[in-house]
Amino acid sequence: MASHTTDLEAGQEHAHPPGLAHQFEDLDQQLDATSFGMWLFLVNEIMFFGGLFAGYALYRSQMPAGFEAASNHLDIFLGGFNTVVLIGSSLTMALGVRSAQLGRNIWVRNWLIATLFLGLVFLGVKVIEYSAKYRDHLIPGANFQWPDPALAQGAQMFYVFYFAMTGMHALHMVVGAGLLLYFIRQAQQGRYHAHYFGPIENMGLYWHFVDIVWIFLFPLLYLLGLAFHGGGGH
Amino acid sequence: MARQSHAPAHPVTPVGMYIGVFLTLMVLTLVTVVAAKFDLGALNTPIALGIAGTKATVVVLFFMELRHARLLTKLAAVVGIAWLAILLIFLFSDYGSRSWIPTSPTWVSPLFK
Amino acid sequence: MSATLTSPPMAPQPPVEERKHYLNATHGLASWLLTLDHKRIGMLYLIGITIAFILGGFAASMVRMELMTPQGDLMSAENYNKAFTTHGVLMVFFVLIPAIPATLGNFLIPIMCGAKDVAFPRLNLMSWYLFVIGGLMTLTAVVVRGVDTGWTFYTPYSSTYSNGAVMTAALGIFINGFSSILTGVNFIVTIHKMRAPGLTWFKLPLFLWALYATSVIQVLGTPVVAITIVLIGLERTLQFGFFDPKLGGDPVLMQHMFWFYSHPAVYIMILPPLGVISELVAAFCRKRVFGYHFVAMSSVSIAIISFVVWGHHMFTSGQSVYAGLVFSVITFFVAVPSAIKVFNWMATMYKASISLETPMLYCFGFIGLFTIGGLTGLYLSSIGVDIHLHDTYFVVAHFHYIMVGGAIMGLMGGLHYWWPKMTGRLYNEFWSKISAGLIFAGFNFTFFPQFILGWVGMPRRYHAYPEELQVLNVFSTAGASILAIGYAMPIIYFIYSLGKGAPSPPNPWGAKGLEWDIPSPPPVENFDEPPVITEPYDYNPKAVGGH
Amino acid sequence: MNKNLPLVPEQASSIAPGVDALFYFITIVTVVMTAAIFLGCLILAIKYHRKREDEVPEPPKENLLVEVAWSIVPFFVVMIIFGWGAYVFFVSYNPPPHAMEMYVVGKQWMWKLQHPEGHREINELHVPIGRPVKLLMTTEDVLHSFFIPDFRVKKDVVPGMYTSVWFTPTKTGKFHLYCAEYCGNQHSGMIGWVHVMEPADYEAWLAGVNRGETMAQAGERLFSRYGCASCHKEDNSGRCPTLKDIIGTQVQLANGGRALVDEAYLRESILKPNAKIVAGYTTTEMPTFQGQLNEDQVLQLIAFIKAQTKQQTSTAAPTKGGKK
Repeated sequence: MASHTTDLEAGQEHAHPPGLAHQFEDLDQQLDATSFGMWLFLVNEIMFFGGLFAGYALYRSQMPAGFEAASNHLDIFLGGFNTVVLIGSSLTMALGVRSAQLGRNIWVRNWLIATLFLGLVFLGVKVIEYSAKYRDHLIPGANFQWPDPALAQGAQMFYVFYFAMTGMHALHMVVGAGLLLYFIRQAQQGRYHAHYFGPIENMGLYWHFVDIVWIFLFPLLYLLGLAFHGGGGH
Repeated sequence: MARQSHAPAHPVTPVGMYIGVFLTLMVLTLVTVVAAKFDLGALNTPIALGIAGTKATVVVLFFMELRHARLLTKLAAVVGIAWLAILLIFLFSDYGSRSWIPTSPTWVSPLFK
Repeated sequence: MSATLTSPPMAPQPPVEERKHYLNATHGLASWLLTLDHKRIGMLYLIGITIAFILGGFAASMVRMELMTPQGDLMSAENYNKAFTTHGVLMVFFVLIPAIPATLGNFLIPIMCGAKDVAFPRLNLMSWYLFVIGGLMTLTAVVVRGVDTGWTFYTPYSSTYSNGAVMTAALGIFINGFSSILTGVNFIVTIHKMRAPGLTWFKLPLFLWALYATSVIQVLGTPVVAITIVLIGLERTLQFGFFDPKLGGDPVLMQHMFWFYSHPAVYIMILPPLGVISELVAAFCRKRVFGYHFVAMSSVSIAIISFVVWGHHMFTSGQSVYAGLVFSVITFFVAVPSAIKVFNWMATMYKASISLETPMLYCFGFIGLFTIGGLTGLYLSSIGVDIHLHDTYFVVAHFHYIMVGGAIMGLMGGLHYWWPKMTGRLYNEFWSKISAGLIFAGFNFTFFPQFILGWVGMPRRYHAYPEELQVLNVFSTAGASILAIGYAMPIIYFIYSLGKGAPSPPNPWGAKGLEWDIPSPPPVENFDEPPVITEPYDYNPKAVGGH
Repeated sequence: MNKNLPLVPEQASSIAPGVDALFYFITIVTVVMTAAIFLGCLILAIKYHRKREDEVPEPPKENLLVEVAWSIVPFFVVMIIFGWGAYVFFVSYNPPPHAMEMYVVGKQWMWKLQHPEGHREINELHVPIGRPVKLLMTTEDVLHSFFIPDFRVKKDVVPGMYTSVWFTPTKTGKFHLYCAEYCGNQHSGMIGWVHVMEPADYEAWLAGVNRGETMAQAGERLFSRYGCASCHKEDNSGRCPTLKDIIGTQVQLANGGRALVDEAYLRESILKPNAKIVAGYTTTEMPTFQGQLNEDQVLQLIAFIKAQTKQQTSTAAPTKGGKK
């Protein structure tokens, strides 16, 4: 209580440590609040992707054969490669946050650049995959083609979700890449220190969340029909 | 005190642990691909989701440092998953029971004659 | 602290013209449009919401005028459909949902927490801009080309068949949704992390409990409708068949996803006014709310239950029989926390010192209309009766009793209560009482006949209707004109009070709460001196030992 | 009832009195509670009106017993309403056996109705008094909702799906038929009349209008036009399962599950042949008819298949009765 009073009396003239916003009493409270806010935002994101997962689960339960057949047309190597890339980027991101906690701005910058690079590799692979789908007439809609008419509807629905889910995921990656650019610049300017690293930590939370979404997308989209690969259907 | 000031001032995680986490995730990725190649019938999807859930938990606990977070933050994470479960459970409670045709009650009120 | 208690509450206080407060600290349009002060942002929201309310009200009056005659003669069916869609979209997404949280909530949460501002002031301003951008997009859509889907955007009509500007309107609602989500995040963090030392959870005003519960719904529910809007957009633009059976989808899934948000959204609208009413009851009874803990917990339990009742909007949709039963029974559970609130308010009035100033009139109006709205909900949650009443005017009447009779009455009550605090000016007591009476009478006149219309079977969203239903419709339209006058009056006397109103003392009502301990209007960072934390609604400080 | 100011809907079907009984019960609860709260507020506001400006009442003491009481009492009241509502719903859910089957296709903005004998109507439905009528409904475009207020029946009509309502008219006369789910521009024009007639009048009406071919005959024509019979042979010797005597039976599926053969199953099997495959058969043999048949035609095929079951069994085909 006493320290609180002192802070208020000091008011605007209180010597603010660098990075402290006026509405907070101290950096600890700020870190605590921003981190909790980020987690709440991620809870919102869970529900955002959750709507897609619910739709996917429903249609897959109704058209399992079409989903499996369509899934087998995805390139597991590229999907797996991207999984490794993205988890790798989570590692570099975590190391970046660690550097921020230690106040090593140069290393923050370096790790974030590595993260950005891996993120761009991921998006590049996505472009390759999307263009292959376009070439193979697997974009849902009027031009969608599937050899087996009996499975065409399920296969088309699979690709509807493939594009919606990976597209929404890729959009989050693009936003994340933009944020990374900003934070790379901030780190370059030496903004962070051992008591002020909240923004980098929150960037990390966002990036890891996007990684987690992919961790679920990979088996749900790429692996689901693998066991029946080449088995001639059923 | 409402404002228990000090934020989770957890120790900085050693690099080795992060690398260990990364390797664990790589192994789990490999396991999930291999497991998917075997036709285990109805078990394929639960196994795939179980491994994905494990990976996600590892990421949340270690990369996102939830293990050092406040109880409140942990609660927020759990609530997020619980609400997704509500959506799924109630959604499937409809589709799963569509084919259940109710029996008529044995006693019919004279009002319905 | 004790000074305000011993001095007569209405005693005029010499205005100190020179005092710096949040309104005169800086000047110019830019100082408002770039402000990070939660109080100014609250006022900005108030302006935006009032404009949306006037436009939505105008659309409603078009609808009511068309329905004066059975034939669709005033306007074409197409324009009628656009009018009721405009009314629904503006009122639901741009008035009711942000109405209390974004205005009164923004203004009061930090003050009631004893904080200088919300946790994330920049995010707060961004939320307002998202609200404005979303609002302008939606407004453009409904004005320029029109949208004729109804506010529910049911597929496949919205995704495949409608010729209206569905995409623009939906994108506007999507953007506004993020305003709502970010506001929710901001408020939750503020209430958790920004409370002054000593201000524990059970010392919080009940208004904060209600807003906390509301914010939780905003964060957990809104993203689902956001993704639903994205999917409708993909279906409409790229023929991605999520919901249209012609493209392989399932329209009932869309209804599930829509109502997963939109039913809890009803509680986003009604929980904050329930909180306001708790404040009003305490202030005008000069008494701590009876059963404080139960009222607080009822807000939280309503928020949780609200997520598992959405299927009661789908009893006739082809949903499974047993799912319908489950949704029906859980819906009835909501009656319990709602009843707890009403009974506790009335118990508070027992042996109280009730002063019938304008906010208290709204408070009584709210209790009455909320009671009717809540009890008519029993018909609609009962699966056997709802089959007949679903999608009729009975439903329209029911939700207007909750949304207008509840949410807007609560907003009006709150505005009349906190207006002197927000602006530092007193409004005209006489006209405000007249207008409160007109709103109450006009409201019942408008919407009570609609219960009967629905019971005899008039479906909603009808441009023309059978002739025998005309008398009741004329009643309803006549009532709407009284309602319109009732709503026009506060806009006039509030604006008048800004210039000509008498300066308000810090505590014109003799109420208790942190906001009444500081000057009116509040200083920029709310508290010139550290706030003194007491028990909530501490009208008898000696009884708890004082300070 | 006053023709210009109707305050209650007519009770023109067998379930209407039962639904109304619950409606009036809830109305009593509502009126009693509303009156109590209004009066209570009024009395409190007068009795405890502030007498002196400095009056400060005693703070309330929380009372757990009171709180529990006014939580539990409303809870029991609403549970009675729930139970009663569920009862009303269950009693009125299953159509009686031997209900006349009619077919409804919604379309922007009209109701197309067809009698099994082949009579087609638009926005009009003629039915005899006292006989249960079951409607099998779908739509060609958007959602609609089939609503006859005086019968207390309503059901959404959903594209890609069959829904049904049934009613037994108990009064002769003209009754409103509405579309209750918003369906676009002329939503309020998607209305019509249900004419309930004395049985003799109904027979006369049937005889007086051109009936055309029956639903089943039309279905049979489609059946041969699309060559269905070359695989679906009556004696089950074809490459596909026989369609004789299958309505109401449970079939073993290739994926191990079981399915009840009803209208929805037949529709799915015509439009999405591989969705549920009968054990012992393979998937791709049958082409999909999605996009080739309109909803009317699918209904005609189903009527034909249903007729093949009825021929064989002298007792009427089991409708959706009894939970299996």
